[in-house]
Amino acid sequence: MSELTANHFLVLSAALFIIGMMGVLTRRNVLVIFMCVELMFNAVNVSFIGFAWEQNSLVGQTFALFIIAVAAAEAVVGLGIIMALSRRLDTVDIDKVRELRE
Amino acid sequence: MSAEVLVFDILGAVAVLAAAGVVLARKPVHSALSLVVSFVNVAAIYVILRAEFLAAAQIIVYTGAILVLVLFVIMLVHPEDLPEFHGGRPIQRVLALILGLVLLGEVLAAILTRTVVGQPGPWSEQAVQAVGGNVQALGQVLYSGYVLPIQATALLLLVATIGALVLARPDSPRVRRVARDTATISLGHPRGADGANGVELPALPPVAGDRIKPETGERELVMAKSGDDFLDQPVWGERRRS
Amino acid sequence: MANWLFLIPLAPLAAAVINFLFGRWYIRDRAHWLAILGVAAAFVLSVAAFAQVAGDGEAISQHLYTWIPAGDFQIPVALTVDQLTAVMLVVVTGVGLLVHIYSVGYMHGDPGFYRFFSYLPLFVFSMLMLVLANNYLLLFVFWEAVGLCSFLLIGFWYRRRSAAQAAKKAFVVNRVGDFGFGLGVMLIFVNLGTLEYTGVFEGVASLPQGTVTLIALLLFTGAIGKSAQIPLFVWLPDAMEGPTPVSALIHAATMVTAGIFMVARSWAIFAASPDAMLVVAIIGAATAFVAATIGLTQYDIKKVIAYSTVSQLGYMAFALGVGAWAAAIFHLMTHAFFKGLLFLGAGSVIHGMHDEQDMRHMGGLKKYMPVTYWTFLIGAAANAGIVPFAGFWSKDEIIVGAWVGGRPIIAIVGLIAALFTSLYMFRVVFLTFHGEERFDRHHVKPHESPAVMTIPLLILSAGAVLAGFVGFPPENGAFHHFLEPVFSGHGAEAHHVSTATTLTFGAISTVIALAGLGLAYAAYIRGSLNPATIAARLGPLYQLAYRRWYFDEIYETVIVHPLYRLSVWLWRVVDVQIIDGTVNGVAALVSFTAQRWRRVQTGLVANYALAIALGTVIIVGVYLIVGSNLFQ
Amino acid sequence: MDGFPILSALTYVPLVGAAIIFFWPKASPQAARWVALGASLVSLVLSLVMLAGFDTSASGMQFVERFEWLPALGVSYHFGVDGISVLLIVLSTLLTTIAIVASWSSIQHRVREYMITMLLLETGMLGVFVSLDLFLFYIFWEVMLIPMALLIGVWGSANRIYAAVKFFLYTLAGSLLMLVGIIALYQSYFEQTGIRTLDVLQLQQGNYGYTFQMWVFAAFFIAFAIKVPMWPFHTWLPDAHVEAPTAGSVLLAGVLLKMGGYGLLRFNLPLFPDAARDWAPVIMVLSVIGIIYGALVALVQPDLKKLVAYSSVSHMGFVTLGIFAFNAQGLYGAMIVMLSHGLVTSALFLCVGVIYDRGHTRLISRFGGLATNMPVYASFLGLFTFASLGLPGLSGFVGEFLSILGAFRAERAAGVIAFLVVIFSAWYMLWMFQRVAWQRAPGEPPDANDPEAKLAADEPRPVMGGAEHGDDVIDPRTFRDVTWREAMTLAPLAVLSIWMGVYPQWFMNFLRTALELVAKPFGGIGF
Repeated sequence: MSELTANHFLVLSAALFIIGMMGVLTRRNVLVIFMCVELMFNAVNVSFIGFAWEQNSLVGQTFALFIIAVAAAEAVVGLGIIMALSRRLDTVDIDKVRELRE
Repeated sequence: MSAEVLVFDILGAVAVLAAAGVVLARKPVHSALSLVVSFVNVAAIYVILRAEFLAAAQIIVYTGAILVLVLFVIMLVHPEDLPEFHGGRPIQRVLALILGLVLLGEVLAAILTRTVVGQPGPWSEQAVQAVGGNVQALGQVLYSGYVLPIQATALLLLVATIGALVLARPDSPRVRRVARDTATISLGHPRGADGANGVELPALPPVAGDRIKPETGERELVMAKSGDDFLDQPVWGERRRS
Repeated sequence: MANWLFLIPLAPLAAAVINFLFGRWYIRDRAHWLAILGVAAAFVLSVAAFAQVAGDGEAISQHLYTWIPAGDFQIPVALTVDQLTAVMLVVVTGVGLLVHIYSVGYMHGDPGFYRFFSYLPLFVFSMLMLVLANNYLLLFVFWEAVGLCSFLLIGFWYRRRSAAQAAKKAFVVNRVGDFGFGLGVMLIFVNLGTLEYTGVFEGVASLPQGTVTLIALLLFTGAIGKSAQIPLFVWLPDAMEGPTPVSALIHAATMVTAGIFMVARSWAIFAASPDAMLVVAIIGAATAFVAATIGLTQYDIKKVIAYSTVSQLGYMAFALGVGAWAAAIFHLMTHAFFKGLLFLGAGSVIHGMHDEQDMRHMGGLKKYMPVTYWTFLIGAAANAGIVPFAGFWSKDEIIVGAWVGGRPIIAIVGLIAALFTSLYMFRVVFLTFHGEERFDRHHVKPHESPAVMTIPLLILSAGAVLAGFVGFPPENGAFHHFLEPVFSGHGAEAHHVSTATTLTFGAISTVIALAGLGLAYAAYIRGSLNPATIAARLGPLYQLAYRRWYFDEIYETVIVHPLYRLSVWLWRVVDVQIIDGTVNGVAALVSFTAQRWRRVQTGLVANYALAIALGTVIIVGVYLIVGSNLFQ
Repeated sequence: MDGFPILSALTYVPLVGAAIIFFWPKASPQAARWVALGASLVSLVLSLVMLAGFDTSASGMQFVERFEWLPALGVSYHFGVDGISVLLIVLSTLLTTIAIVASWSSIQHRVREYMITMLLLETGMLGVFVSLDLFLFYIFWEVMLIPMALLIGVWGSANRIYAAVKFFLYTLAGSLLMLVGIIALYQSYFEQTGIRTLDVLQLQQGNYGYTFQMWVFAAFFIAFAIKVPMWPFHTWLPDAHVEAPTAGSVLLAGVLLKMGGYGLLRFNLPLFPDAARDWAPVIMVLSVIGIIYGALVALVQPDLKKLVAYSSVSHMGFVTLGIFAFNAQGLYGAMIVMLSHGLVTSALFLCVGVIYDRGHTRLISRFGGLATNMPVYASFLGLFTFASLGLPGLSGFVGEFLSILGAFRAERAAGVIAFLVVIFSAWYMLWMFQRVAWQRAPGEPPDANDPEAKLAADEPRPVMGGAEHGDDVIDPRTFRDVTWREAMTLAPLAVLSIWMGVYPQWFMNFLRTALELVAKPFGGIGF
């Protein structure tokens, strides 16, 4: 482990991703879930950039750039949804939002 | 163990710890702040990976824009709407833990057994330096091979902006009153002060689908039983004997 | 070639179409002019065709166009007039013309006047095409077309439920016969590759015996339906619901004889199959006998004549069955005259009695309607086979034909039926025209019919008297010579009848006919025999005849009702419950399963997220097993 | 005329009409009607021009329009007609025009939408008949399904949602099987030749294995059998017909059912001759069952439309029976039955519509004696009744007889049993005619001088299943005779029906070359 290898980044990425996933699965506050999703995005970006670094390619970076752009769009819409949700249903508790059921 | 590895380990450890903080923090604000820490560390790691432009973008977009938005939203949402949300759902949590561990194991196995296929790309460190640096290199790649996706992304952002406007727009006054008579979002005067100046909003007649059950705070749902409900007048051929 | 042949059927068709399209608004009660004109034109042309055929001895024909060109199944619309057709043409148009004239009086004032004079020429057209056809399919087409006209005319007074039922019954029962006929036509085509008469008759010899018998029997099935033979005769008595001129033209003189015509036309096929001939003869004789017994017991004047028709058709059929082709056609012709006459006479009586048809409410009409009486008497005598009226010659010849054809039993049955024939005919005459007046004299004022009705009666009675002499001397008359070219060729067997046989049977027939006359006289004029007592003594036998041998009841219980029940079962159980039940069952199953499965959709986002995570774990696991080298 | 894309023109003119109505939101119902009528008339005229320009002696496709569409997938835009489709196209345009006229005043609700639906339906129907590329064919096949389901579901009578859903799902189930078949065919041809194509004519050149043929044949066949509809896939038909508005029934019976037979002739026989030969016994048995079964069930229907619907099941049995006889008579018979059924059954539905508009019931037992106050109507009804029961001289006979003759030639027993239907068809049609047009209105006393007056009372009529329809009492004696508009819808069908009965040669000339091609793999028996 004397040299920095792509495996380092991948392990980091995996750790971040899984932590984010655990957050999504366990938390009930929509806002926190949203932040965990951002965390998972970030983990994926780390992977992409790690691979790009390993392979001397810029495609991974390009991809990561697009992910950031999409994440921005997603953040805007997602937060809008959270706003609307809290206004309509008076809650941001994910377990109280069950309108999909019927 | 080179210095590079050491720096990486530190940055990575902080990032992971901060990420854990996001998940574990009791208050959303703490979660958000932990997220900032994590993002900044990841950005630093990008620099190690010779992705300077992305590091900058990471800082600007994530920590600068998205997290600020998140904080705004945290402020706008009523604190009663933000309970601690820990506890409950034990099965869900146990399952999540198991799944997480299994996935971690799987991914680690995948990482450790992976082999590299394909040829290395042209953008070695020297090549990047030759065109003037990471930003220039990325620009060349982006604007030669990915023009259409760039345009599409622009469009996506535009649509997202419009979408956010639509979502954040107040609903019709009736719905808004029913939903938020205790928690008006207003920067001008304190919450719940709508009715304080002695002006009672007129009670609106109940509308199907618009009533809130007092015990659960849920709305009645009205489903159309048949196609007839959608039609506004009797259909030809169904004139009954009057 | 004779390029004007198509005008024969076209004239009545044009009259029918014009009357039908414009009759209601423009022509109204002038409809008969056009119809009579059309049929008269057809008559004149028919006579011309007859003369030409009689002169040359050659058949004339005209090819109009190809009707169905389906590969090797090429069916032309082509007309042919040979001697047989020529006879039929003259009979159809002649009787048809008289009936048209008669109808002007009979149908006067009816709201459907124009309709009547549109259907009647349509019938004449169809019947002419039927006899003119040069192939079996065209024959079949107009075979059904006359059925249509029969349907429309039986149901002419459609507001009567009984008329409507009778019309439907006639059509459906005829369709049963057509079923066989159609199959016969198909079988001919499949075996011989052609349906034109000449080609078929030439090819018959090459077919195996079984096939020929099958074809002959199938064709005869059609004749059973159309010519009201046992077991399908039930429609004909009911058909009397139609106006009387219709009964005279369609259900006595022409349409019902189409079956006889068809069998005679196909004589080459029948002659090649002795088995089929035997069947024809037996069915014909049975029909002659059964219908005669029923005729003895009926009280409706038209019904009696209807059963008489059935009986006479039976005579014609067994004449065909014993190979007496010419005799059958001869009887067909004479029958057309005297039975047409009888029906028109009955119509005159009904007309004069204000729509009374029950003979129990008649009697003594002789003095009120003398012309009708005398003409009717001539018709009855001809039907009964009294010398020298037309019926005698033809019927006698049939019986002789059966005797010398080696079917003595059938000849004897024919003689017995002849006794009944004479008996029921004079029963009608005596009950209607003689004896006491049994009608309500305050309300019913019997009167003679107008001249437009009596003149056709007179003309027909002349025919009934004289028509027999074209076949004199028996077996060797002008009529036979005329038809000879048709019924000669391979398969035709000539019986040489000795003069002694002829005379003997003539004498026997005469005695029998007179015996029938005497019995009727004794029973209904002198009263020395009491019909009621005899009926009581015969008991079940009388009931059997009176109830028409229970044919209708048997059909009702054995065929109609079970079929209805089957249909209801097919609909209510098979269709709705089984087939549709399966379809709806599948739908219900899907819906049921979906109702269970939707419980999975808790609406909790966390659960969905968990499912997504699970999916991720599985996908990565699959990758590890399949895609990576972890296990390799 | 060379170069003018007449097939595309006649197919898309209704679409243009629909677009005009759609983008003209202020159009009054009357304007919508006129636009729809105009569009369908243009289409009708174009189809007649096409018919006039059709070369009956040439073999193969005519008026072909072909260019690459999605070359990567082998999809081309390929239109063309042969003798089989050319007559069905004219039938479709004619019946659509008639259907639009027939719904002129009986549809008062959502007229614009109704007319748009009708025109879309016409485009779909025409597209099915002109497409020679399976991709296009499938698109049009589905396009046509939706407007029809809407017609039933929006403008139908009481139980319309059920009927529409049933119609839609039933047909869709079949077409999905067909889609699977199309994909299998595409793949198989690609594996054989390395060419990706969905062109029907090209696919016919392929050489498919026996097992493959059997399966894919079945996939196509079920789709078409549902459409025909063949026993036992027929139960959607009575429901759909009963609930559909008159014009919907007309198009359903007149055109949509024909697509089943058309599909069999266009796809199943040329593509899978071996499978067709081996499936034929099964199909003939089902056809014969359907023929007899439909007739028997029609015998006891209390509802006019159901009666006609079941008679359709019976008649359409002749189509499959004739097709799978594989000889000239059978194939001609099948096509003529299709055309004749299109004319006659549509006309019968129009006839039912006429009295439904007046009495708002379809129960036979509510009518009676219509010949007295509606003589013109009764004449039409009688004509179509007889055409339907196969009276020679009218269109029904030629097809039925040829079809049965073909079956008889191929398999004696099938022909014999199928021919039994002449008895039953006469029975149920006349039974219907007698009780609707003849006799008396229910409850009307017999005429005074009628011999029947002597009977105590008119015998009670058998009313089967009447109660479930409510007991509205209507008086058929007050019905007015057909209006000019109604007569205009019926008269062309009557004329065509007589023409087809008297001079079928004219129609058969169009079919000759096309049917010879169809029969070629089967030895061309009878040509």
